[in-house]
Amino acid sequence: MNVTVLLFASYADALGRPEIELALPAGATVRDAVRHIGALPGADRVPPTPLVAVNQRYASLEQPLAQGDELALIPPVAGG
Amino acid sequence: MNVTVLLFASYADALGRPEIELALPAGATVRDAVRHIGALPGADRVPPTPLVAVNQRYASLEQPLAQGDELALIPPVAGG
Amino acid sequence: MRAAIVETPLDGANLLREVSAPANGAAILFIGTVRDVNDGRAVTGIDYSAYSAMARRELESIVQEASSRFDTTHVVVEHRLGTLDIGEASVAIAVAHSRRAAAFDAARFVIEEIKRRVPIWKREHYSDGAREWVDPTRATGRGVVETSPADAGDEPTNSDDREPRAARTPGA
Amino acid sequence: MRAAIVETPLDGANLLREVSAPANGAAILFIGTVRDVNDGRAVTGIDYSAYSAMARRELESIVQEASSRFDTTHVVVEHRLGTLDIGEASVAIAVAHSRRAAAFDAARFVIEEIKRRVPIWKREHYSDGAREWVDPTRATGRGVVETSPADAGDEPTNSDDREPRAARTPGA
Repeated sequence: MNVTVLLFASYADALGRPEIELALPAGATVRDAVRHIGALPGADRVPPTPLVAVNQRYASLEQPLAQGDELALIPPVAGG
Repeated sequence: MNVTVLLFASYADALGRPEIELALPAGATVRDAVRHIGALPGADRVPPTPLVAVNQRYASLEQPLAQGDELALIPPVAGG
Repeated sequence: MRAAIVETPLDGANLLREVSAPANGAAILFIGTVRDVNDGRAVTGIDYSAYSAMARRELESIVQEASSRFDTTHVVVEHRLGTLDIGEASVAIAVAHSRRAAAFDAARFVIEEIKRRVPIWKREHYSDGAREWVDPTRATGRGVVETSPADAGDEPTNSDDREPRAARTPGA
Repeated sequence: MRAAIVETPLDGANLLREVSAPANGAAILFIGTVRDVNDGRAVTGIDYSAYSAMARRELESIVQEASSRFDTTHVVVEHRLGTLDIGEASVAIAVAHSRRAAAFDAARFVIEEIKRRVPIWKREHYSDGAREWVDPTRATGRGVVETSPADAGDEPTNSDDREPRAARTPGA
Protein backbone atom coordinates (compact mmCIF):
# COMPACT_ATOMS: atom_id res chain seq x y z
CA MET A 1 0.00 0.00 0.00
CA ASN A 2 1.03 3.60 -0.56
CA VAL A 3 1.22 6.20 2.18
CA THR A 4 2.07 9.89 1.89
CA VAL A 5 4.38 11.15 4.62
CA LEU A 6 4.27 14.90 5.27
CA LEU A 7 7.23 16.69 6.79
CA PHE A 8 7.20 20.17 8.31
CA ALA A 9 9.53 22.82 9.66
CA SER A 10 12.81 21.37 11.00
CA TYR A 11 11.92 17.84 9.82
CA ALA A 12 11.35 19.04 6.26
CA ASP A 13 14.69 20.88 6.44
CA ALA A 14 16.43 17.75 7.78
CA LEU A 15 15.16 15.49 4.99
CA GLY A 16 15.34 18.17 2.32
CA ARG A 17 11.73 17.79 1.22
CA PRO A 18 8.18 18.35 2.48
CA GLU A 19 6.67 15.06 1.37
CA ILE A 20 7.70 11.42 0.81
CA GLU A 21 5.72 8.62 -0.83
CA LEU A 22 6.21 5.25 0.90
CA ALA A 23 5.23 1.78 -0.37
CA LEU A 24 4.58 -0.42 2.68
CA PRO A 25 3.42 -4.03 3.13
CA ALA A 26 -0.18 -4.60 4.18
CA GLY A 27 -0.57 -4.40 7.97
CA ALA A 28 2.23 -1.87 8.41
CA THR A 29 1.88 0.51 11.35
CA VAL A 30 2.90 4.12 11.86
CA ARG A 31 6.02 2.79 13.59
CA ASP A 32 7.00 0.85 10.48
CA ALA A 33 6.63 3.96 8.34
CA VAL A 34 8.65 6.03 10.81
CA ARG A 35 11.46 3.40 10.68
CA HIS A 36 11.58 3.73 6.91
CA ILE A 37 11.85 7.50 7.20
CA GLY A 38 14.55 7.10 9.86
CA ALA A 39 16.78 5.28 7.38
CA LEU A 40 16.84 8.19 4.91
CA PRO A 41 19.74 10.65 4.64
CA GLY A 42 19.25 13.56 7.07
CA ALA A 43 16.93 11.58 9.35
CA ASP A 44 19.43 11.75 12.20
CA ARG A 45 17.90 15.17 12.91
CA VAL A 46 14.42 13.66 13.32
CA PRO A 47 13.78 11.91 16.67
CA PRO A 48 13.21 8.12 16.47
CA THR A 49 9.73 8.45 17.99
CA PRO A 50 8.31 11.72 16.74
CA LEU A 51 4.84 12.98 17.35
CA VAL A 52 2.62 11.82 14.47
CA ALA A 53 -0.77 12.42 12.91
CA VAL A 54 -2.69 10.16 10.57
CA ASN A 55 -5.21 11.87 8.31
CA GLN A 56 -4.89 15.08 10.35
CA ARG A 57 -5.42 13.53 13.80
CA TYR A 58 -2.80 12.81 16.42
CA ALA A 59 -2.11 9.06 16.39
CA SER A 60 -0.20 6.35 18.20
CA LEU A 61 2.89 4.71 16.70
CA GLU A 62 0.98 1.41 16.84
CA GLN A 63 -1.86 2.60 14.62
CA PRO A 64 -2.19 0.42 11.47
CA LEU A 65 -1.95 2.33 8.21
CA ALA A 66 -4.25 1.97 5.21
CA GLN A 67 -3.82 2.60 1.50
CA GLY A 68 -3.82 6.35 0.81
CA ASP A 69 -3.32 7.46 4.41
CA GLU A 70 -1.67 10.80 5.04
CA LEU A 71 0.95 10.39 7.78
CA ALA A 72 2.46 13.57 9.20
CA LEU A 73 5.56 13.79 11.39
CA ILE A 74 4.91 16.70 13.74
CA PRO A 75 7.89 18.66 15.10
CA PRO A 76 7.42 20.32 18.51
CA VAL A 77 4.58 22.79 17.93
CA ALA A 78 5.17 26.50 18.51
CA GLY A 79 1.92 28.25 17.68
CA GLY A 80 0.40 31.18 19.49
CA MET B 1 -14.82 71.86 64.03
CA ASN B 2 -16.64 71.60 60.72
CA VAL B 3 -16.72 68.45 58.61
CA THR B 4 -18.28 67.96 55.18
CA VAL B 5 -20.18 64.69 54.83
CA LEU B 6 -20.61 63.41 51.26
CA LEU B 7 -23.49 61.09 50.38
CA PHE B 8 -23.77 59.02 47.21
CA ALA B 9 -26.20 56.82 45.32
CA SER B 10 -28.80 55.19 47.61
CA TYR B 11 -27.54 57.12 50.68
CA ALA B 12 -27.98 60.46 48.90
CA ASP B 13 -31.48 59.36 47.88
CA ALA B 14 -32.28 58.29 51.45
CA LEU B 15 -31.24 61.60 53.00
CA GLY B 16 -32.47 63.70 50.09
CA ARG B 17 -29.16 65.49 49.51
CA PRO B 18 -25.58 64.81 48.36
CA GLU B 19 -23.76 66.73 51.10
CA ILE B 20 -24.20 67.70 54.75
CA GLU B 21 -22.12 70.14 56.83
CA LEU B 22 -21.61 68.96 60.42
CA ALA B 23 -20.30 70.96 63.37
CA LEU B 24 -18.62 68.51 65.79
CA PRO B 25 -16.76 68.92 69.08
CA ALA B 26 -12.96 68.63 68.97
CA GLY B 27 -11.83 65.00 69.23
CA ALA B 28 -14.92 63.63 67.46
CA THR B 29 -14.39 60.44 65.48
CA VAL B 30 -15.92 59.13 62.28
CA ARG B 31 -18.28 57.11 64.47
CA ASP B 32 -19.56 60.30 66.15
CA ALA B 33 -20.22 61.89 62.75
CA VAL B 34 -22.02 58.77 61.53
CA ARG B 35 -24.24 58.85 64.66
CA HIS B 36 -25.22 62.43 63.87
CA ILE B 37 -26.13 61.46 60.31
CA GLY B 38 -28.07 58.46 61.64
CA ALA B 39 -30.41 60.78 63.54
CA LEU B 40 -31.53 62.64 60.41
CA PRO B 41 -34.84 61.96 58.62
CA GLY B 42 -34.38 59.19 56.03
CA ALA B 43 -31.28 57.75 57.75
CA ASP B 44 -33.12 54.51 58.52
CA ARG B 45 -32.14 53.49 54.97
CA VAL B 46 -28.43 53.98 55.74
CA PRO B 47 -26.78 51.17 57.75
CA PRO B 48 -25.57 52.12 61.25
CA THR B 49 -21.96 51.20 60.37
CA PRO B 50 -21.49 52.12 56.75
CA LEU B 51 -18.24 51.92 54.87
CA VAL B 52 -16.52 55.33 55.13
CA ALA B 53 -13.71 57.34 53.60
CA VAL B 54 -11.93 60.36 55.05
CA ASN B 55 -10.31 62.68 52.54
CA GLN B 56 -10.79 60.09 49.79
CA ARG B 57 -9.26 57.13 51.64
CA TYR B 58 -11.09 54.23 53.27
CA ALA B 59 -11.07 54.78 57.02
CA SER B 60 -12.00 53.16 60.31
CA LEU B 61 -14.98 54.33 62.35
CA GLU B 62 -12.51 55.10 65.14
CA GLN B 63 -10.49 57.57 63.09
CA PRO B 64 -10.44 61.06 64.68
CA LEU B 65 -11.70 63.84 62.47
CA ALA B 66 -10.05 67.22 61.90
CA GLN B 67 -11.36 70.62 60.90
CA GLY B 68 -12.22 70.66 57.18
CA ASP B 69 -12.14 66.89 56.71
CA GLU B 70 -14.21 65.39 53.91
CA LEU B 71 -16.06 62.35 55.24
CA ALA B 72 -17.82 60.15 52.68
CA LEU B 73 -20.36 57.43 53.43
CA ILE B 74 -19.78 54.77 50.79
CA PRO B 75 -22.72 52.58 49.73
CA PRO B 76 -21.85 49.07 48.49
CA VAL B 77 -19.71 49.72 45.42
CA ALA B 78 -20.84 48.41 42.05
CA GLY B 79 -18.21 49.49 39.54
CA GLY B 80 -16.91 47.50 36.62
CA MET C 1 0.46 53.09 33.18
CA ARG C 2 -2.69 55.16 33.34
CA ALA C 3 -6.12 55.22 35.00
CA ALA C 4 -9.00 57.47 34.09
CA ILE C 5 -12.65 58.13 34.77
CA VAL C 6 -14.33 59.30 31.56
CA GLU C 7 -17.78 60.29 30.39
CA THR C 8 -17.37 59.37 26.73
CA PRO C 9 -17.50 55.98 24.96
CA LEU C 10 -14.51 53.72 25.61
CA ASP C 11 -12.24 52.61 22.78
CA GLY C 12 -10.57 49.32 23.67
CA ALA C 13 -8.43 49.22 20.55
CA ASN C 14 -6.87 52.52 21.59
CA LEU C 15 -6.03 51.13 25.02
CA LEU C 16 -4.39 48.09 23.42
CA ARG C 17 -2.27 50.37 21.25
CA GLU C 18 -1.32 52.34 24.33
CA VAL C 19 0.15 49.28 26.09
CA SER C 20 1.89 47.76 23.08
CA ALA C 21 5.69 47.56 23.13
CA PRO C 22 8.23 45.42 21.23
CA ALA C 23 9.17 43.42 24.33
CA ASN C 24 5.59 42.27 24.95
CA GLY C 25 4.48 38.92 23.63
CA ALA C 26 0.95 39.05 25.02
CA ALA C 27 -1.75 41.66 25.38
CA ILE C 28 -5.14 41.37 27.07
CA LEU C 29 -8.11 43.65 26.71
CA PHE C 30 -10.98 43.23 29.15
CA ILE C 31 -14.26 45.00 28.43
CA GLY C 32 -17.17 45.11 30.85
CA THR C 33 -20.47 45.82 29.13
CA VAL C 34 -24.07 46.52 30.12
CA ARG C 35 -26.14 43.32 30.05
CA ASP C 36 -29.79 43.19 29.01
CA VAL C 37 -30.78 41.01 31.96
CA ASN C 38 -29.61 41.17 35.57
CA ASP C 39 -30.92 39.01 38.33
CA GLY C 40 -33.81 37.93 36.12
CA ARG C 41 -35.01 41.45 35.33
CA ALA C 42 -34.98 43.02 31.86
CA VAL C 43 -32.53 45.94 31.94
CA THR C 44 -32.72 48.80 29.45
CA GLY C 45 -29.76 50.89 30.61
CA ILE C 46 -27.55 51.84 33.56
CA ASP C 47 -26.56 55.14 35.16
CA TYR C 48 -23.00 54.99 36.46
CA SER C 49 -22.02 57.55 39.08
CA ALA C 50 -18.98 57.88 41.33
CA TYR C 51 -17.20 59.64 44.12
CA SER C 52 -15.03 60.84 41.28
CA ALA C 53 -11.92 62.11 43.03
CA MET C 54 -11.65 59.01 45.21
CA ALA C 55 -12.56 56.69 42.34
CA ARG C 56 -9.73 58.14 40.27
CA ARG C 57 -7.35 57.75 43.20
CA GLU C 58 -8.36 54.13 43.82
CA LEU C 59 -8.10 53.29 40.10
CA GLU C 60 -4.61 54.77 40.02
CA SER C 61 -3.62 52.84 43.09
CA ILE C 62 -4.97 49.58 41.56
CA VAL C 63 -2.97 50.15 38.38
CA GLN C 64 0.16 50.81 40.41
CA GLU C 65 -0.39 47.69 42.50
CA ALA C 66 -0.94 45.63 39.34
CA SER C 67 2.22 47.05 37.86
CA SER C 68 4.42 46.16 40.80
CA ARG C 69 2.73 42.84 41.55
CA PHE C 70 2.93 41.60 37.94
CA ASP C 71 6.05 43.46 36.86
CA THR C 72 4.81 45.48 33.92
CA THR C 73 4.23 49.18 33.38
CA HIS C 74 1.89 48.39 30.49
CA VAL C 75 -1.42 48.64 32.31
CA VAL C 76 -4.20 51.10 31.51
CA VAL C 77 -7.79 51.30 32.70
CA GLU C 78 -10.70 53.56 31.90
CA HIS C 79 -14.07 53.53 33.65
CA ARG C 80 -16.99 55.34 32.12
CA LEU C 81 -19.68 57.27 34.00
CA GLY C 82 -23.09 58.49 32.84
CA THR C 83 -26.03 56.68 31.27
CA LEU C 84 -25.08 53.64 29.19
CA ASP C 85 -27.18 51.58 26.82
CA ILE C 86 -27.19 47.77 26.59
CA GLY C 87 -23.92 46.52 25.11
CA GLU C 88 -21.98 49.71 25.83
CA ALA C 89 -18.66 49.35 27.64
CA SER C 90 -18.49 50.59 31.23
CA VAL C 91 -14.88 49.59 31.86
CA ALA C 92 -11.89 48.75 29.66
CA ILE C 93 -8.60 47.32 30.93
CA ALA C 94 -5.56 46.68 28.75
CA VAL C 95 -2.41 44.91 29.92
CA ALA C 96 0.62 43.86 27.93
CA HIS C 97 3.43 41.67 29.19
CA SER C 98 6.28 39.52 27.97
CA ARG C 99 4.48 36.50 29.48
CA ARG C 100 0.85 35.65 28.83
CA ALA C 101 0.12 34.22 32.27
CA ALA C 102 1.10 37.51 33.91
CA ALA C 103 -0.96 39.49 31.40
CA PHE C 104 -4.06 37.42 32.21
CA ASP C 105 -3.46 37.60 35.95
CA ALA C 106 -2.86 41.36 35.93
CA ALA C 107 -6.04 42.10 33.95
CA ARG C 108 -8.02 39.85 36.26
CA PHE C 109 -6.53 41.53 39.32
CA VAL C 110 -7.50 44.98 38.04
CA ILE C 111 -11.16 44.13 37.39
CA GLU C 112 -11.54 42.26 40.70
CA GLU C 113 -10.04 45.20 42.64
CA ILE C 114 -12.27 47.68 40.79
CA LYS C 115 -15.33 45.69 41.83
CA ARG C 116 -14.07 45.39 45.37
CA ARG C 117 -13.11 48.95 46.21
CA VAL C 118 -13.60 51.70 43.63
CA PRO C 119 -16.45 53.98 44.76
CA ILE C 120 -18.66 53.72 41.68
CA TRP C 121 -22.37 52.93 41.76
CA LYS C 122 -24.89 51.89 39.20
CA ARG C 123 -28.61 52.41 38.95
CA GLU C 124 -30.32 50.00 36.59
CA HIS C 125 -33.26 51.03 34.43
CA TYR C 126 -35.79 48.22 34.03
CA SER C 127 -38.22 47.61 31.20
CA ASP C 128 -41.14 48.36 33.56
CA GLY C 129 -39.78 51.88 34.13
CA ALA C 130 -38.36 51.24 37.61
CA ARG C 131 -34.83 52.35 38.50
CA GLU C 132 -32.83 50.80 41.32
CA TRP C 133 -29.34 51.11 42.78
CA VAL C 134 -27.48 47.83 42.44
CA ASP C 135 -26.22 46.38 45.72
CA PRO C 136 -23.82 43.51 45.01
CA THR C 137 -23.68 42.68 48.72
CA ARG C 138 -27.33 41.58 48.73
CA ALA C 139 -28.14 38.04 47.73
CA THR C 140 -29.82 37.98 44.33
CA GLY C 141 -33.00 36.34 43.13
CA ARG C 142 -36.15 35.71 45.11
CA GLY C 143 -34.51 34.69 48.35
CA VAL C 144 -33.07 38.03 49.38
CA VAL C 145 -31.03 37.48 52.51
CA GLU C 146 -31.18 40.32 55.01
CA THR C 147 -28.50 40.25 57.68
CA SER C 148 -28.97 41.79 61.05
CA PRO C 149 -27.09 45.00 61.88
CA ALA C 150 -25.57 43.10 64.78
CA ASP C 151 -23.55 41.11 62.22
CA ALA C 152 -21.76 44.23 61.13
CA GLY C 153 -18.54 44.78 63.03
CA ASP C 154 -17.21 48.23 63.77
CA GLU C 155 -13.72 48.13 62.37
CA PRO C 156 -13.36 48.50 58.62
CA THR C 157 -9.68 47.88 58.12
CA ASN C 158 -7.63 50.33 56.20
CA SER C 159 -4.62 48.15 55.59
CA ASP C 160 -3.27 47.64 52.10
CA ASP C 161 -5.54 44.72 51.48
CA ARG C 162 -8.52 46.28 53.12
CA GLU C 163 -11.81 45.00 51.85
CA PRO C 164 -14.81 47.29 51.98
CA ARG C 165 -17.14 45.45 54.28
CA ALA C 166 -20.63 44.84 53.02
CA ALA C 167 -22.84 47.62 54.33
CA ARG C 168 -25.63 45.61 55.89
CA THR C 169 -29.18 46.72 55.42
CA PRO C 170 -31.13 46.73 58.67
CA GLY C 171 -33.60 43.84 58.83
CA ALA C 172 -36.40 45.22 56.64
CA MET D 1 -18.01 30.37 17.27
CA ARG D 2 -15.32 30.43 14.63
CA ALA D 3 -11.69 29.43 14.08
CA ALA D 4 -9.53 30.44 11.16
CA ILE D 5 -5.98 30.32 9.84
CA VAL D 6 -5.29 33.52 7.91
CA GLU D 7 -2.40 35.10 6.06
CA THR D 8 -3.40 38.73 6.54
CA PRO D 9 -3.05 41.07 9.54
CA LEU D 10 -5.37 40.29 12.47
CA ASP D 11 -7.96 42.80 13.64
CA GLY D 12 -8.78 42.23 17.30
CA ALA D 13 -11.48 44.88 17.43
CA ASN D 14 -13.36 43.00 14.71
CA LEU D 15 -13.19 39.78 16.69
CA LEU D 16 -14.55 41.57 19.77
CA ARG D 17 -17.46 42.88 17.72
CA GLU D 18 -18.08 39.37 16.44
CA VAL D 19 -18.55 37.94 19.95
CA SER D 20 -20.59 40.81 21.38
CA ALA D 21 -24.19 40.11 22.40
CA PRO D 22 -26.64 41.87 24.75
CA ALA D 23 -26.52 39.04 27.30
CA ASN D 24 -22.75 39.30 27.74
CA GLY D 25 -21.34 41.38 30.56
CA ALA D 26 -17.69 40.65 29.88
CA ALA D 27 -15.49 40.33 26.81
CA ILE D 28 -11.83 39.36 26.61
CA LEU D 29 -9.47 39.85 23.73
CA PHE D 30 -6.11 38.08 23.85
CA ILE D 31 -3.44 39.07 21.35
CA GLY D 32 -0.14 37.23 20.95
CA THR D 33 2.54 39.37 19.32
CA VAL D 34 6.07 38.95 18.02
CA ARG D 35 8.64 39.96 20.66
CA ASP D 36 11.94 41.63 19.87
CA VAL D 37 13.90 39.33 22.17
CA ASN D 38 13.53 35.61 22.74
CA ASP D 39 15.77 33.54 24.94
CA GLY D 40 18.25 36.40 25.06
CA ARG D 41 18.62 36.77 21.28
CA ALA D 42 17.54 39.86 19.32
CA VAL D 43 14.70 38.82 17.02
CA THR D 44 13.82 40.78 13.88
CA GLY D 45 10.85 38.74 12.65
CA ILE D 46 9.19 35.31 12.59
CA ASP D 47 7.99 33.01 9.82
CA TYR D 48 4.89 31.12 10.91
CA SER D 49 4.03 27.95 8.99
CA ALA D 50 1.54 25.16 9.62
CA TYR D 51 0.12 21.83 8.66
CA SER D 52 -2.79 23.97 7.58
CA ALA D 53 -5.63 21.50 7.25
CA MET D 54 -4.87 19.89 10.61
CA ALA D 55 -4.21 23.24 12.28
CA ARG D 56 -7.62 24.46 11.18
CA ARG D 57 -9.22 21.25 12.45
CA GLU D 58 -7.46 21.49 15.83
CA LEU D 59 -8.35 25.18 16.20
CA GLU D 60 -11.98 24.37 15.49
CA SER D 61 -11.93 21.57 17.99
CA ILE D 62 -10.39 23.85 20.65
CA VAL D 63 -13.09 26.47 20.09
CA GLN D 64 -15.78 23.82 20.40
CA GLU D 65 -14.23 22.44 23.58
CA ALA D 66 -14.02 25.96 25.05
CA SER D 67 -17.62 26.58 24.12
CA SER D 68 -18.95 23.48 25.85
CA ARG D 69 -16.58 23.66 28.81
CA PHE D 70 -17.30 27.32 29.56
CA ASP D 71 -20.86 27.47 28.28
CA THR D 72 -20.68 30.19 25.66
CA THR D 73 -20.89 30.18 21.89
CA HIS D 74 -19.12 33.54 21.76
CA VAL D 75 -15.59 32.33 21.07
CA VAL D 76 -13.54 33.18 17.99
CA VAL D 77 -9.88 32.66 17.21
CA GLU D 78 -7.66 33.55 14.29
CA HIS D 79 -4.04 32.48 13.84
CA ARG D 80 -1.89 34.17 11.25
CA LEU D 81 0.74 32.49 9.07
CA GLY D 82 3.55 34.03 7.01
CA THR D 83 6.36 36.39 7.92
CA LEU D 84 5.56 38.76 10.79
CA ASP D 85 7.44 41.81 12.02
CA ILE D 86 8.09 42.69 15.66
CA GLY D 87 4.86 43.76 17.36
CA GLU D 88 2.57 42.16 14.80
CA ALA D 89 -0.16 39.86 16.08
CA SER D 90 0.22 36.13 15.41
CA VAL D 91 -2.94 35.05 17.24
CA ALA D 92 -6.13 36.78 18.38
CA ILE D 93 -8.75 35.21 20.65
CA ALA D 94 -12.03 36.87 21.60
CA VAL D 95 -14.48 35.48 24.16
CA ALA D 96 -17.64 37.04 25.54
CA HIS D 97 -19.66 35.68 28.43
CA SER D 98 -22.26 36.73 30.94
CA ARG D 99 -19.68 36.13 33.70
CA ARG D 100 -16.17 37.57 33.65
CA ALA D 101 -14.48 34.61 35.34
CA ALA D 102 -15.67 32.28 32.60
CA ALA D 103 -14.59 34.75 29.89
CA PHE D 104 -11.06 34.88 31.35
CA ASP D 105 -10.88 31.11 31.80
CA ALA D 106 -12.13 30.36 28.29
CA ALA D 107 -9.64 32.74 26.64
CA ARG D 108 -6.83 31.25 28.71
CA PHE D 109 -7.92 27.72 27.81
CA VAL D 110 -7.88 28.53 24.09
CA ILE D 111 -4.35 29.98 24.05
CA GLU D 112 -2.94 27.17 26.21
CA GLU D 113 -4.49 24.51 23.97
CA ILE D 114 -3.19 26.27 20.85
CA LYS D 115 0.33 26.15 22.27
CA ARG D 116 -0.06 22.54 23.29
CA ARG D 117 -1.45 20.94 20.16
CA VAL D 118 -2.02 23.06 17.05
CA PRO D 119 0.56 22.08 14.39
CA ILE D 120 2.06 25.50 13.76
CA TRP D 121 5.78 26.24 13.76
CA LYS D 122 7.83 29.36 13.88
CA ARG D 123 11.26 30.18 12.56
CA GLU D 124 12.83 33.20 14.19
CA HIS D 125 15.01 35.65 12.28
CA TYR D 126 17.86 37.01 14.42
CA SER D 127 19.69 40.28 14.08
CA ASP D 128 22.88 38.39 13.06
CA GLY D 129 21.05 36.99 10.02
CA ALA D 130 20.55 33.49 11.42
CA ARG D 131 17.15 31.77 11.25
CA GLU D 132 16.10 28.95 13.54
CA TRP D 133 13.03 26.84 14.18
CA VAL D 134 11.74 27.41 17.69
CA ASP D 135 11.49 24.26 19.81
CA PRO D 136 9.55 25.01 23.01
CA THR D 137 10.38 21.53 24.34
CA ARG D 138 14.06 22.39 24.60
CA ALA D 139 15.31 24.12 27.70
CA THR D 140 16.17 27.74 26.96
CA GLY D 141 19.25 29.80 27.67
CA ARG D 142 22.83 28.63 27.89
CA GLY D 143 22.16 25.36 29.65
CA VAL D 144 20.37 23.50 26.89
CA VAL D 145 19.25 20.17 28.27
CA GLU D 146 19.45 17.30 25.82
CA THR D 147 17.47 14.23 26.80
CA SER D 148 18.45 10.82 25.62
CA PRO D 149 16.28 9.10 23.01
CA ALA D 150 15.79 6.32 25.54
CA ASP D 151 13.66 8.74 27.59
CA ALA D 152 11.11 8.94 24.83
CA GLY D 153 8.31 6.44 25.26
CA ASP D 154 6.60 4.82 22.32
CA GLU D 155 2.95 5.54 22.91
CA PRO D 156 1.68 9.01 22.13
CA THR D 157 -1.87 8.96 23.41
CA ASN D 158 -4.71 9.95 21.18
CA SER D 159 -7.33 10.35 23.87
CA ASP D 160 -9.30 13.57 24.16
CA ASP D 161 -6.77 15.14 26.42
CA ARG D 162 -3.79 13.84 24.56
CA GLU D 163 -0.72 15.92 24.96
CA PRO D 164 1.77 16.02 22.15
CA ARG D 165 4.82 14.49 23.75
CA ALA D 166 8.05 16.42 23.47
CA ALA D 167 9.95 15.17 20.47
CA ARG D 168 13.34 14.45 21.99
CA THR D 169 16.44 15.42 20.12
CA PRO D 170 19.06 12.68 20.11
CA GLY D 171 21.98 13.54 22.38
CA ALA D 172 23.87 15.96 20.15
